[in-house]
Amino acid sequence: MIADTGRRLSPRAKAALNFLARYGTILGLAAMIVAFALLSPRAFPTVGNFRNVLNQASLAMIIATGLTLAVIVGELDLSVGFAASLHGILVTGLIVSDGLPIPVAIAVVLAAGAVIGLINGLIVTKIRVNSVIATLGVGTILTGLAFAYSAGVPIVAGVPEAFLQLSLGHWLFGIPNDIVVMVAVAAALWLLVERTPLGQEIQAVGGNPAAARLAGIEVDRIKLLGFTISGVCASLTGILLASRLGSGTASAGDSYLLTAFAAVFLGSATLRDGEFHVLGTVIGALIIAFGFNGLNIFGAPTFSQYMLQGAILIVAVGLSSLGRSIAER
Amino acid sequence: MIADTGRRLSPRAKAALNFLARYGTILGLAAMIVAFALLSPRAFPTVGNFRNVLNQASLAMIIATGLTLAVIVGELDLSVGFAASLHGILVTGLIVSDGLPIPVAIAVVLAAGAVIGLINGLIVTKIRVNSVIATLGVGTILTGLAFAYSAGVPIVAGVPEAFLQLSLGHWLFGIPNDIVVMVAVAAALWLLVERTPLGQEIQAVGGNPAAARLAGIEVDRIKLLGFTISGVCASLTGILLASRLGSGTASAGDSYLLTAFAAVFLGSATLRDGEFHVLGTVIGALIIAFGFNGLNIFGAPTFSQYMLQGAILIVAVGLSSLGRSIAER
Amino acid sequence: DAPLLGIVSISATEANNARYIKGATAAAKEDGWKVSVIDASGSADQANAAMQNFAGLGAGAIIDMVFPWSSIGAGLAAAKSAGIPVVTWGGGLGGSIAATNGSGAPVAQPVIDRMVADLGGSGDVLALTYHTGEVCRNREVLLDGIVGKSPAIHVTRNEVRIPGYFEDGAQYANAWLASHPAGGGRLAIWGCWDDPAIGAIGALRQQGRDDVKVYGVNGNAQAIENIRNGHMTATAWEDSYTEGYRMVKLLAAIRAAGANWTPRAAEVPAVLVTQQNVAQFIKDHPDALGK
Amino acid sequence: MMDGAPFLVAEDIAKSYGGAQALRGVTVALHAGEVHGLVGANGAGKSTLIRILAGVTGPDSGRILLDGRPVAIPSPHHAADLGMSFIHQELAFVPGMSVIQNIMLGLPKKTRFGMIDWAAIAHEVAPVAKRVGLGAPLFAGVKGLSTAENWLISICRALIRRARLIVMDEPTASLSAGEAEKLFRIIADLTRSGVGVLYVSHRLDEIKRLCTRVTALRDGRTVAHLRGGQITRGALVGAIVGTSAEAQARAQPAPRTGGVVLSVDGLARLPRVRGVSFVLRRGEVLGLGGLVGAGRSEVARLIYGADRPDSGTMTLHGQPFAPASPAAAVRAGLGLVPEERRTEALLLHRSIAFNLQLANLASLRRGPLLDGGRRTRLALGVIRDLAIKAQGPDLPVARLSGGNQQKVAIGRWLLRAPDVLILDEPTRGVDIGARSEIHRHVRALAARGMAVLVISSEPEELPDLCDRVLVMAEGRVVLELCGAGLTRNAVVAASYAEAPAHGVSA
Ligand SMILES: Nc1ncnc2c1ncn2[C@@H]1O[C@H](COP(=O)(O)OP(=O)(O)OP(=O)(O)O)[C@@H](O)[C@H]1O
Ligand SMILES: Nc1ncnc2c1ncn2[C@@H]1O[C@H](COP(=O)(O)OP(=O)(O)OP(=O)(O)O)[C@@H](O)[C@H]1O
Ligand SMILES: [Mg+2]
Ligand SMILES: [Mg+2]
Repeated sequence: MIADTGRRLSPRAKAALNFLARYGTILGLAAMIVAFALLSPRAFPTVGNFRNVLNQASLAMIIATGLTLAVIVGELDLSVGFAASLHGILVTGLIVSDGLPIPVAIAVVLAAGAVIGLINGLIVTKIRVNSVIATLGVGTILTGLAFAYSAGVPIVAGVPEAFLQLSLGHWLFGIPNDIVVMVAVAAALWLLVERTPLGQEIQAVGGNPAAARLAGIEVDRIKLLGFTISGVCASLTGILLASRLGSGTASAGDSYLLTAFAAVFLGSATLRDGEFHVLGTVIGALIIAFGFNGLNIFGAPTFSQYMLQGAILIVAVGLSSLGRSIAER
Repeated sequence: MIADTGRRLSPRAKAALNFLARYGTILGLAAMIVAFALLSPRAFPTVGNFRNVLNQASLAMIIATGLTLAVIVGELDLSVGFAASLHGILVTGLIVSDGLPIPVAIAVVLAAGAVIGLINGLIVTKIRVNSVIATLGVGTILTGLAFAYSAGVPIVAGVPEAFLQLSLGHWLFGIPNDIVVMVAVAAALWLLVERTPLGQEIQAVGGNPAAARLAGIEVDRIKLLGFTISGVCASLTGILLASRLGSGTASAGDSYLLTAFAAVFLGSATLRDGEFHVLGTVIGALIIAFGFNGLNIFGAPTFSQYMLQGAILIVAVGLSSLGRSIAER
Repeated sequence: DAPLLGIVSISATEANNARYIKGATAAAKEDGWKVSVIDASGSADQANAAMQNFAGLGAGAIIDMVFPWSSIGAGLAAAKSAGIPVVTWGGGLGGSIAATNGSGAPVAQPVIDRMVADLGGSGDVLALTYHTGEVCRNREVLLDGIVGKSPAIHVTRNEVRIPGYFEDGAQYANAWLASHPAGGGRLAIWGCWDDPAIGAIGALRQQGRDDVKVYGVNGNAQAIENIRNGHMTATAWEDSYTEGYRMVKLLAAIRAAGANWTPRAAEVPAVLVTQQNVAQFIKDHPDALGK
Repeated sequence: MMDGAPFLVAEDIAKSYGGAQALRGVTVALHAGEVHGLVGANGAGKSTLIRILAGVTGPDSGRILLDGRPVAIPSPHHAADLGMSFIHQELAFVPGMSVIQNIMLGLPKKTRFGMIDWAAIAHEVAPVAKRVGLGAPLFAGVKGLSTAENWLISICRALIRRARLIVMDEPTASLSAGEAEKLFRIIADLTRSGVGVLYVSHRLDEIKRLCTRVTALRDGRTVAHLRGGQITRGALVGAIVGTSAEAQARAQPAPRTGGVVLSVDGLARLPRVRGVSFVLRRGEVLGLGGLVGAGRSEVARLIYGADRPDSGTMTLHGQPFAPASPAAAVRAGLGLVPEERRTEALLLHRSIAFNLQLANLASLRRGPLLDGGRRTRLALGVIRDLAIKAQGPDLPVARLSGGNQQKVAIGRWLLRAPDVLILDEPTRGVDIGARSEIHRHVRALAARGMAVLVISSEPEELPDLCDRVLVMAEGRVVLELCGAGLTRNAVVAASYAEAPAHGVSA
């Protein structure tokens, strides 16, 4: 029997593993893109297709980066999908039925998003309801409001072309607007979290709320901020979705919830060990979008698309986490 | 100006608040039942209706109590809904297409549930993938498997009456079987967690995995156990669902995911402060089921049903948590 | 006391469901029913629970919307033992269902014919399908039958989810378009109902592609609007308002006949709406735009 | 008995974490029935060695011999099977569980029909709890227990396991004199019955008093084996720091001419704090002494706005002061180094620089952004000033040794330099060198006008550091000591005094 439990990894192996731990998820994304490019050399690796993927990913990414803020401050926000649905209806309703000018309608709806986020936050910080229940409850109420506002009937007739151009147009160097908005939102949130003093407080609150509080940080206010940003991003997604669909439709945005969560949690394995951060979420959303697009272009049958999508999620994170756990063993 | 911040609660007020903190959620359930009984005095408070509610709650409760085990060991299991869908298809398929005897088919599917739970657990403990991603990935793969097995087409023809009687029958004193199974599962899991030595390890692993490990508890094994139990309960729900629907239908069980989570998190505010436990989950599932039933029977318009359901979630937890936070201030 | 009409909808927010409910409610008002609508949000289990609740309430009749009869076993059993007739819209005729309409497969025929004609016998089709729904499955069988006669038409199939059909429609279209660039041959996208096709239209417009014809079925308000705007080629307008209305009107006869009732389908013919006739169509059916 | 063959030998153990070489070749031999001291500066590698023995981490090289045979310890579970029991430096609790559940964590439990028989277990645990002085009810939750009580739970757990070897990593760091005394008696009983004890402490008089052998570590190497009469304070200090000179801790009392900064009048929060009054002056270091559970940490939290008082008033700079939150207190010019560094002060997975900046964000602002360069410079300054043993400011705090983590918790407030600084057990787990360094910093801050309130359970610390000491018992101030009357013994004696009906007002 050997008692020497030392199994020392060579420094080079260790460095490689650490690299894998840090960049595994990104490597996974890169490997996936290369694989799809080889499998569908004509259709996949084109500028047009990449622009499409980004365009398609942009709404999910906006809602997911917003959700990231809620998650960084240590809470879950399950209301984002339902909120996006409601806001899509609301913005078309305000434009079509109430005749508000488009910018005013958008401003009103963004404000409504902030208010809903704030309400989530107040229920969590003041009444101290667990955020899962609070945001699920608020989300259910929002679904009810969407029904009440539209009686379940999509708002279609009379949506002005200018509103559709919000999502369909490209006002900046021919880049689709959705992509521009997405980049702007992600960059702003990244700057906020990583590069401002307020961002340090945001990070501290999620990491150890008790310690943050004793360090003089107003934990509840920071949490409110996180929820509010999440709410505003959900409403922005709802507005763009309505513009994309050309209508306000109840439950159109509901399915963003799971996608956004997948992106956020994928992102937490990227670059850092299990911490949520904006850049990670962006990469997570890209993995999901490229995975979906590539599998589709390759033309796999629906059932194997599901299986491969599931596998992509696990492998993308697994690369990082396996590297990390071997390196640290 | 007076700087005296003294606000002393009388001992009686404090006792009342502590009572509210502990029993607020249950009080909420009771108040809700009373309210519905007053609103629909003829239809709601009848033995038949209560049996009906319990019957309806039973499947959600089985999946939710199973999920509770995964959550107690500190992990999330997002695969339960998708697993239930797959298992429902699988069990009907095995009976109808492969002609297996009903008990054998059920045993096979329960074993498959255990294996899926184990796979979830192994991905989380060995590859160290975050449980949200791991179980979402596995869940997506299961959806693909369900499609692959059934091409998405419900398996209907030839489902034997004996299989339908599994869920529709009542073999014990006229109590519907689903209720009997649900009570048995909940009681067994409650005993396991609260009353056995193994249960102490389960609680410890979730409460503080580092401490549990230092105390010599095999954390990974306990986590595997939690996932496995969650998997078995999901497959049991899938079987009963197929029997209830009279068919194996893709995605029929998907929506249990949110319901089960709502029940589990509602439960964590019940009796204890933010800890997950089996009894709490049972009460959480009852709140959801009575809410749905009472609103149905009262016949409120659809939109207000959503709003009230959302409000019920928040108020049920809010009673406890507000009581607690005032008492502890 | 007015008898209770229980309506269980797979998704009361889906446009066609909403129109059917409107029609049913209008007829119910005339005939003195009290209406209660439950949104099962896609969950068969909740649909069964809702039907059980209606049975417990002693409802006069239950309408099941879209859930196939094969997935409401427990609900049907409860209704049967309480002696309550259950009719479905799009759920098919089977089990103890008393009547059905909106079965919808035949509705799709003119659209598919039109698509095959537009393709001129060759080209690529993206079919957005939903196998779990009986209606969609039957429409797909119809599609296969018609397209099968033109071997030069190649069909790519993708399954959409409920909910999530807009997003799925858009994403599948997006990827399919990448491997079907403009100028390569005639292209068409077919939704087994309008919503996935409308999702696909979003993708088309974002890519600035106007070489792809888009076909839906059901003729919901958004589809009509898209046809009017030139983004959709054709749909079959299923007059779900009238379907709902007539189904409720039929309930009196079902109740009167009791055990002697013979289950039957009571379909309402559909109207093919194309860019050519859309203006006239809107004149004839102003309510089709959801106003 | 002590001169037989050692039953456990750790031979030439090496361990590195990333670039940091925590152990470079350490050899320790333990005999049955002896108390073996393990000493060394913060970061010397003591806890790392213990974690290896406990199977928490594996060594890179070297071997462990039990009864002369090499053994592998791949997990804590195995360590328990080999008859070893541990009280780790960092507390390990399950917060949602009761006291008895925590004591029995991981231990085999009596059952009836497969169900746990708590009554029988309590029967067994109660005497042990009594012996270590654990007063909390066994079936109450551990939430709200003081740090000391948590330690006593750890000690109970180690004792109940009935091991051949009990390893204690700084067990008295959070205990006051009374509890420590009880522990020493227990250790004596244990050794008499043949149990070996490996004992880590920075308190050299404890080492002198308890240990029959001592191994000293420096920078991951064994630098000395001492036994019996060789164990003197001078020899220990020499082995630990490499020179025999011990830094003089006691500073000259600063002239106390400052005006009152903070005054506290009748502050109460039942049942722990029952009416506390005192004044804190500019430039003075005021100590708060007493037994575990005397309510000192609670007083600190009340002043700091972390808890709300039932009654009482405060003034700060002569103005009424009633902070609604710690943030309000910080804005008003207060700072607090809490008692529990890991749960209350640090973000363990974040870097040293991140942790240090948290109370100082305003000073790092450049335009709307954070000045990252300045942040790094400030962090490097603190690392140098407090001699934090770390590879750089970007290292996660979790990778520091216990004492070095404590320095980070203090460093945050040294950077901010508030008007009033409250230090709750500031040198817990800090080695003798760094301890005097921290004391020097505190005195320097006071000399520049800061008012400092220090809570300490270590009997020597308050006389060393403070100008004036208030002793608390049962939620009241029972005595004020200053000048010549301020001695270790006076503090200890007063701690045990009967609490008078009304506190001494300062
Ligand atoms: N998980 C880890 N990762 C990286 N470095 C570590 C880790 N744990 C400990 N170290 C490093 O190993 C060295 C020894 O640490 P250890 O905790 O053994 O010191 P110690 O002697 O117990 O000190 P103290 O008296 O402060 O508790 C330190 O330099 C520390 O930074
Ligand atoms: N939040 C709380 N809730 C309930 N009880 C508490 C809480 N905080 C502290 N206590 C109790 O108050 C008592 C006094 O604790 P405190 O920490 O103020 O005393 P102390 O004199 O600082 O002693 P120690 O040296 O143990 O910290 C503790 O024994 C503990 O049981
Ligand atoms: Mg240590
Ligand atoms: Mg204290």
